[in-house]
Amino acid sequence: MKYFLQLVLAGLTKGSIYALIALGYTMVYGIIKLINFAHGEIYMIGAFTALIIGGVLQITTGLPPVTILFISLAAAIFFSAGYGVTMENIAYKPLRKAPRLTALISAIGMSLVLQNYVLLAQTSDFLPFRSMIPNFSFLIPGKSLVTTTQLVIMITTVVVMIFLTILIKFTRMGKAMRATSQDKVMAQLVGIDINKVITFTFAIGSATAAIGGVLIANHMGQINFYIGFLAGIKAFVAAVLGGIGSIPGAVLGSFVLGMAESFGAGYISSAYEDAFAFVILIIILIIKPSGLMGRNEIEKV
Amino acid sequence: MSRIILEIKDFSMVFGGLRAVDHVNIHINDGEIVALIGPNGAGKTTLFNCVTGVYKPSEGDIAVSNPESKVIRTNGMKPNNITELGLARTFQNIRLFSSMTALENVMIGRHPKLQAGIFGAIFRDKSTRTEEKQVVEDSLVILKKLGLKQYANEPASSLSYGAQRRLEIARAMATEPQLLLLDEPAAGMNPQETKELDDTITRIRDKEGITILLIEHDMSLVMSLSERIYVLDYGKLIAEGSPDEVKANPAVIKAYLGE
Amino acid sequence: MNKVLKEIRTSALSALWMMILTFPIIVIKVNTINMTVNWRWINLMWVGTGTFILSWLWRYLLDRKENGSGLKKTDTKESRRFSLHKSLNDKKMRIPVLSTLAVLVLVLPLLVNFYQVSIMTSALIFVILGLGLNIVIGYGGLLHLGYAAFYAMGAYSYGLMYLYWGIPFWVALPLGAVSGAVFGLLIGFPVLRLRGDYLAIVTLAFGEIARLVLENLSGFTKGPEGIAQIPRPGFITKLSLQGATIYLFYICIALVLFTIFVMRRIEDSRIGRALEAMSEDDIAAQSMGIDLTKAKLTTFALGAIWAGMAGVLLAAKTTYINPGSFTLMESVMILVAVVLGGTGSIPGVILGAFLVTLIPEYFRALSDYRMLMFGVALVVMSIFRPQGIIPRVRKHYIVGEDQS
Amino acid sequence: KKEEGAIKIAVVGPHTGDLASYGIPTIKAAELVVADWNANGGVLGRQIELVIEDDVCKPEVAANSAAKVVGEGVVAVIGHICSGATKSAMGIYNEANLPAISPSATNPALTQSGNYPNFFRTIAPDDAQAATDAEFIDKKLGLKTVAVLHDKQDYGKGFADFTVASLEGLGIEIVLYEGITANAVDYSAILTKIANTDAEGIVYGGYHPEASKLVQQMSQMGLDIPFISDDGVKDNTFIQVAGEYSEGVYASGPMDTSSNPMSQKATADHKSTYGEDPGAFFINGYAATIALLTAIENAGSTDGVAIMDALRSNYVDTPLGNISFDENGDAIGVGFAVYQVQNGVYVEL
Amino acid sequence: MLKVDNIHTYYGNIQALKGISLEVNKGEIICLIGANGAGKSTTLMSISGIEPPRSGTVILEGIDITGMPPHKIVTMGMSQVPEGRRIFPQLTVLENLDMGAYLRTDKEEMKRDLEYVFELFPILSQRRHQIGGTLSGGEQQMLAISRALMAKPRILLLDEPSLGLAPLIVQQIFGIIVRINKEQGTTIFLVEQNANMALKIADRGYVLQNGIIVKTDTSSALMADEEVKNAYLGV
Ligand SMILES: Nc1ncnc2c1ncn2[C@@H]1O[C@H](COP(=O)(O)OP(=O)(O)OP(=O)(O)O)[C@@H](O)[C@H]1O
Ligand SMILES: Nc1ncnc2c1ncn2[C@@H]1O[C@H](COP(=O)(O)OP(=O)(O)OP(=O)(O)O)[C@@H](O)[C@H]1O
Ligand SMILES: [Mg+2]
Ligand SMILES: [Mg+2]
Repeated sequence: MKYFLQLVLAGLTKGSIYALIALGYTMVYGIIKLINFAHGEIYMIGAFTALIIGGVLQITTGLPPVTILFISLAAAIFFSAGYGVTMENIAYKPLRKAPRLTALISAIGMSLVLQNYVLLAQTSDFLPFRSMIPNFSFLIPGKSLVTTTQLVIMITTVVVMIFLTILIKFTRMGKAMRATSQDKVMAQLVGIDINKVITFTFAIGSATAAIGGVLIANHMGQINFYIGFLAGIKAFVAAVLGGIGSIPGAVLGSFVLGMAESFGAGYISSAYEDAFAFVILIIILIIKPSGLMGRNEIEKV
Repeated sequence: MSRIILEIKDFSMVFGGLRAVDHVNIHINDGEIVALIGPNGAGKTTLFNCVTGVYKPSEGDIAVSNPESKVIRTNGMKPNNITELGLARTFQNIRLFSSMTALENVMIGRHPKLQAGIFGAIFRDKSTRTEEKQVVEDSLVILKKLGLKQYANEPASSLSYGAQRRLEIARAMATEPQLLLLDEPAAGMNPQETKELDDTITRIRDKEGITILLIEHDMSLVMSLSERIYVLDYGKLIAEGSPDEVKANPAVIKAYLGE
Repeated sequence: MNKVLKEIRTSALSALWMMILTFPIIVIKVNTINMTVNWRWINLMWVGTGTFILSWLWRYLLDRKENGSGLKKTDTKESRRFSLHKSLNDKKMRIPVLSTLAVLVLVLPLLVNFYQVSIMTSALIFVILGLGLNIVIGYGGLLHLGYAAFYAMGAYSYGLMYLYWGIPFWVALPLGAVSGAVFGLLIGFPVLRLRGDYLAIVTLAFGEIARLVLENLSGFTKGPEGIAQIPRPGFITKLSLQGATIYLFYICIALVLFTIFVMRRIEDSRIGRALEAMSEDDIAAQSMGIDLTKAKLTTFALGAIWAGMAGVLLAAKTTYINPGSFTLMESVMILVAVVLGGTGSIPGVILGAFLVTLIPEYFRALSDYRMLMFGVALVVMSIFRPQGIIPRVRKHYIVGEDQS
Repeated sequence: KKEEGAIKIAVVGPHTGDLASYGIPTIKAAELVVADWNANGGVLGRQIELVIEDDVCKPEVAANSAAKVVGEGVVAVIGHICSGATKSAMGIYNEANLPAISPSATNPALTQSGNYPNFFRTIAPDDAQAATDAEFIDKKLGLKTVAVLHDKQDYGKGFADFTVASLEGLGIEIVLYEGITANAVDYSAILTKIANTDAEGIVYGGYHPEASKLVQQMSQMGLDIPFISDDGVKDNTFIQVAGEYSEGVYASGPMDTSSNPMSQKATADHKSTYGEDPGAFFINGYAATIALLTAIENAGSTDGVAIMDALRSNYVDTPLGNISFDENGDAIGVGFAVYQVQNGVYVEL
Repeated sequence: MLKVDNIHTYYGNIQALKGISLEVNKGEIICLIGANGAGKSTTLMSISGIEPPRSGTVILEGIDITGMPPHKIVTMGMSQVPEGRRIFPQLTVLENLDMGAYLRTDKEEMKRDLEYVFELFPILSQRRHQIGGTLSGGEQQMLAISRALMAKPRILLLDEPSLGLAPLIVQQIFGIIVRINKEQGTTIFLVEQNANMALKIADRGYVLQNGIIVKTDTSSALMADEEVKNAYLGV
């Protein structure tokens, strides 16, 4: 039983990590239906920015770690959002009317560009990412079950999910986002500035990725220029599994993935860890072809 | 007594809590032109969708008879198998293969009438070659019948709305149906174009012997074309009869025609 | 004049923005171990000037593309670019053009060095892959992100059959195609109900599962260690490396020609039309009597056959295979070849495959900047040629003279 | 043959993509050595020029890279980095009669199968290393049961498999043997699983990024058993990345290089030239370059066969010690020792 | 109120409008008729900025709106029922209507307007929680019209509002158009295939042929015109 619970916790940790990336992914994905291959790179850039800014502050100032954490998190959010918006402007905006697959190729190109940009400007090596999250003393007794960082990640995931859900469901901008995602022309005809909406979506999605980048880097203790690729793929998988464009779906999809991997590793073999996740994915999608929380794509004929 | 081509018995279609079609009985005789009318949301298109297998009917029976008068129950059959029984349709919201040319659209319609498989395609034996030649010729003939020949090599999406509607008819005819189901063929046409359509449909029935069931809101077309009319309202059949009978039916006037 | 000033302002603003944006990553390099910070201010200048110039150029080109100014120019370019395509359709030109091409291809290995032959062979294998995936994506309209798994099927068919039974290349080639097709059908069945990106993700999953199985079943597949010393095809006797490479080049040429031949036939057949109808509107296609189940399975099986053959060729060319060659990135690159060249267009896909394999090779001179520039190339080509470099041209049927 | 101009030497390995961090340090090593030699008059009186090619660690690309450098007229190759890529490239080098010295390809078949006569390496094969580790586990640590993990990649799995064989030979029980996913974000599930066995230690075959995540999470989970790994982990980057968590980790690696003055010089040079600490296989790459240049000098010609003979018949001082190469191409004198991280440095035990 | 001056609009290399000029005065109902493919829908799209003309100008209440982004034009009080309805398919009927009122902030007024459109189309009220995409063709058309009304425009562009509607509803629709024109002073620019009905309620009309305006006159004059009769009225 304890073992089972431990695996559940391991699955939750992994799930929240995936969710933190998938949330931003599904925002962008929902609105322009673009398989944004470069989302993982935005996440990586967030982590790098935090590492750099945090490092500079640590070296040149004597600020306490928590202050540094918040400053570098803010910097990561700002810069990631900046990269996201700029990338949209350069590589996706001219392709709004082009076939979807063309935009996908542009995204793949962008992903290569960003990866190699960081590789060249920084380093190919793994860099240590010193944990900046202080240990909560009340957690120390349960240390073997959950660490502070894990707890912070899980809480952040839930908070971000709630925030995004409220944003989409109840705000004016959210309304505009839903309209834009369904019919861009009509959205304009009811007075929505779709450029602003898309830019905003990229900014929010990228900011979320940055939060993910910083927290996950804290958890893993190291980053390099390539961490975004797999993260991006996992986010894509989670987002689709949850149902394209659905915020709670992305989180649920991530947890399913995390759990599948955790239980697969725990009860069968970790060599096939990813394979379990994919098998579960296939089974779920065969049963529910539009994802866990996706609305059935009703087609009126 | 002519053969009954399509028989719908006690048929209902339910979406969630909504009974879009409610215990309806309809039959179509060979060689008739029958219209199905009714207010918006009455369930006309839904009925078409069930008959052609796009939706699975919730209750009741749908049966199609083939030229040898063998009756086949089609509930739950796949659309392509129903097409093979000789039913073809057009769509209310035009669904052409938009990047293919007009001619190619009609050639797709010939699909069930052709044999060539993958090996035929690759090795292109004699029979495949003749078949291919034949498809192009046959398709051109059909395009010509609907006055679309000059658009043969144009992508379907670049045709005007009216031409697209006619192309849908041409494509459906290419399957050599015994029964053609037309969903609002005159929508988006001006009165002049509607008149031409009237002639075209009459010709299809008279010359090709294709039975026709159509949904239409343009009463001038419905009244001049059809021999029998069914009226649906809120999923229920409220009237049935000749155009004159229906025109005079107070229930129909109240629910649908107005004035 | 005013316009120029405005342009300068926009460029300056872009430059400023990029300088802010790239600042942490371009300028600062921290070493948290030695606690040192390295400020590389000079880089900022490069970003600034670079952006200033490029953003100007970028806007100019985008403007030209949007507003079609210089329309005539692109028109003539277009016609030149398609001249090969056109002359092939012209009966009189066909024979001389084709024979010149043939001679060129035949003597090529004798003119260039070994490296060129080697990368050309790689490119040709990629052409076969691209054309195969084109059936799935271009004709069937199914986004397939696990194509590398089919490729792996072929490669491992040869590798394993050689390893365990010593089966030679020429036997493995058709068997590779068959195992590809079988695998295609296996994947095809479960995904019949899925559409769009849901299908894409499931194919991705299958691709990854296949790779994981190859990695983990090490008793049988040799796992990550891979299978080495797979023989190159011999011609009567065992050939020297040079000879074998050139021989393989010719085999690839022959197979590419065969692929093109089959593709053209499929494209222009009842089956090809059915696949395309399915990709354009599956409901309408079904209403036209097309069996979607059959069409989808055909798509997967047909697509997989070529990947299987390409896999055998790959194993023969590199003589060594391991699961690392069949990653998601490989599937993605094949997809890039298809879309970049022109989805559904045979000459386009061929060109796309050449570009995707040859650009990184010829960018080797840029050393570190190689993949960066490749990424840039992808973005730029997508934007300026959104329909692909050689978009598909539809067949024009002769309608007949009588206009009655 | 033209005997003028610079002597070209290829450096091939992954320089972009996910494995770039294993290839780039070797470029830097070669650059440093060559700069040194060129400043001192080069070799055979000619300058040395490096031809650097990326193979992304993929066999199919490696074959093309190999063809390319052969076409460029290089006289020898430093590389490749990954065993798989090396295997596909060696055929081409054999044909062209070029020696290749890899700083990192450890697959035993490369030297032991006899299929790659032109292959040399400045790193010991997996089986030798595995034997060292197994013996250490048995004799020094006295463990009875261990869990074995690997990263499912060529190197890591090879090491793990040979270790398992050696351990079983020594009568140690393997309570768990599993692959883990490289680059994964979290390893708590597998570590939980290990915690639930009675494993007294963990043997890991793979590289330092995963190792540092593993040890970090082990410590967080309170899983306090010895962690024994391979040369991919015996790397200063590991200590830097894993920080405090690296304390106490065992890893096998070539014998005492840190006290070797050449090694110290190489590291110092790297720091002053590139402003950072060297990465993986830097010392091996450095040694390979020195060995190669010395062999050319000794051979007195750039002929492949002569160079190979020279490699086999002479000992040379490198940061790895005084080494030569045996018939198969394995380095003689590159023995293995087991190290432990103590106070932030690897200490030979 | 609206002045279109010599606009040329292209789809890629195909020219759809070849120099169209027309004027709509405040409070008028103007009707544009023409055969399939004449360019009626394109004209509307050019006015609202979705397919901006390559040359020529569009002036709305004295302001040059040529090349202005569509959403800005909407802000100026223009609303449109586009061809093909363009219902937001995944939103419910209520959400679609709400979207129509995107730019409005007067909550109370909006509530009243919502009641108003539900009164006009009771079926929509019954279907208020149904997903837009599953409505029947005619229901969608009603929704599209209602959505445009929810914006409370000062000028309303309608592209074939009667398409796919039952005869009873068609009569109603034209009644509604007249009503909002009279009651709220909304200027109406109407594209119709049902030319008989359209001309009956319009003040003036334009006839479009192959991207060129070939005729313009008062409605009654157009209805009496032989050519118009033959080509468009089907008599
Ligand atoms: N997939 C569906 N889910 C839920 N409700 C549906 C669905 N399809 C149709 N309906 C509802 O069923 C009713 C009948 O729709 P149908 O399309 O058959 O009407 P119709 O008679 O063709 O109307 P129109 O003349 O306007 O086209 C409508 O009220 C519609 O909202
Ligand atoms: N998206 C498009 N791409 C290319 N050509 C188009 C496009 N939309 C319209 N056209 C062409 O522009 C011309 C005018 O079309 P438009 O839709 O404005 O006609 P319309 O008068 O509204 O006709 P209908 O009565 O059929 O709606 C037609 O020739 C049409 O083929
Ligand atoms: Mg209908
Ligand atoms: Mg129109």
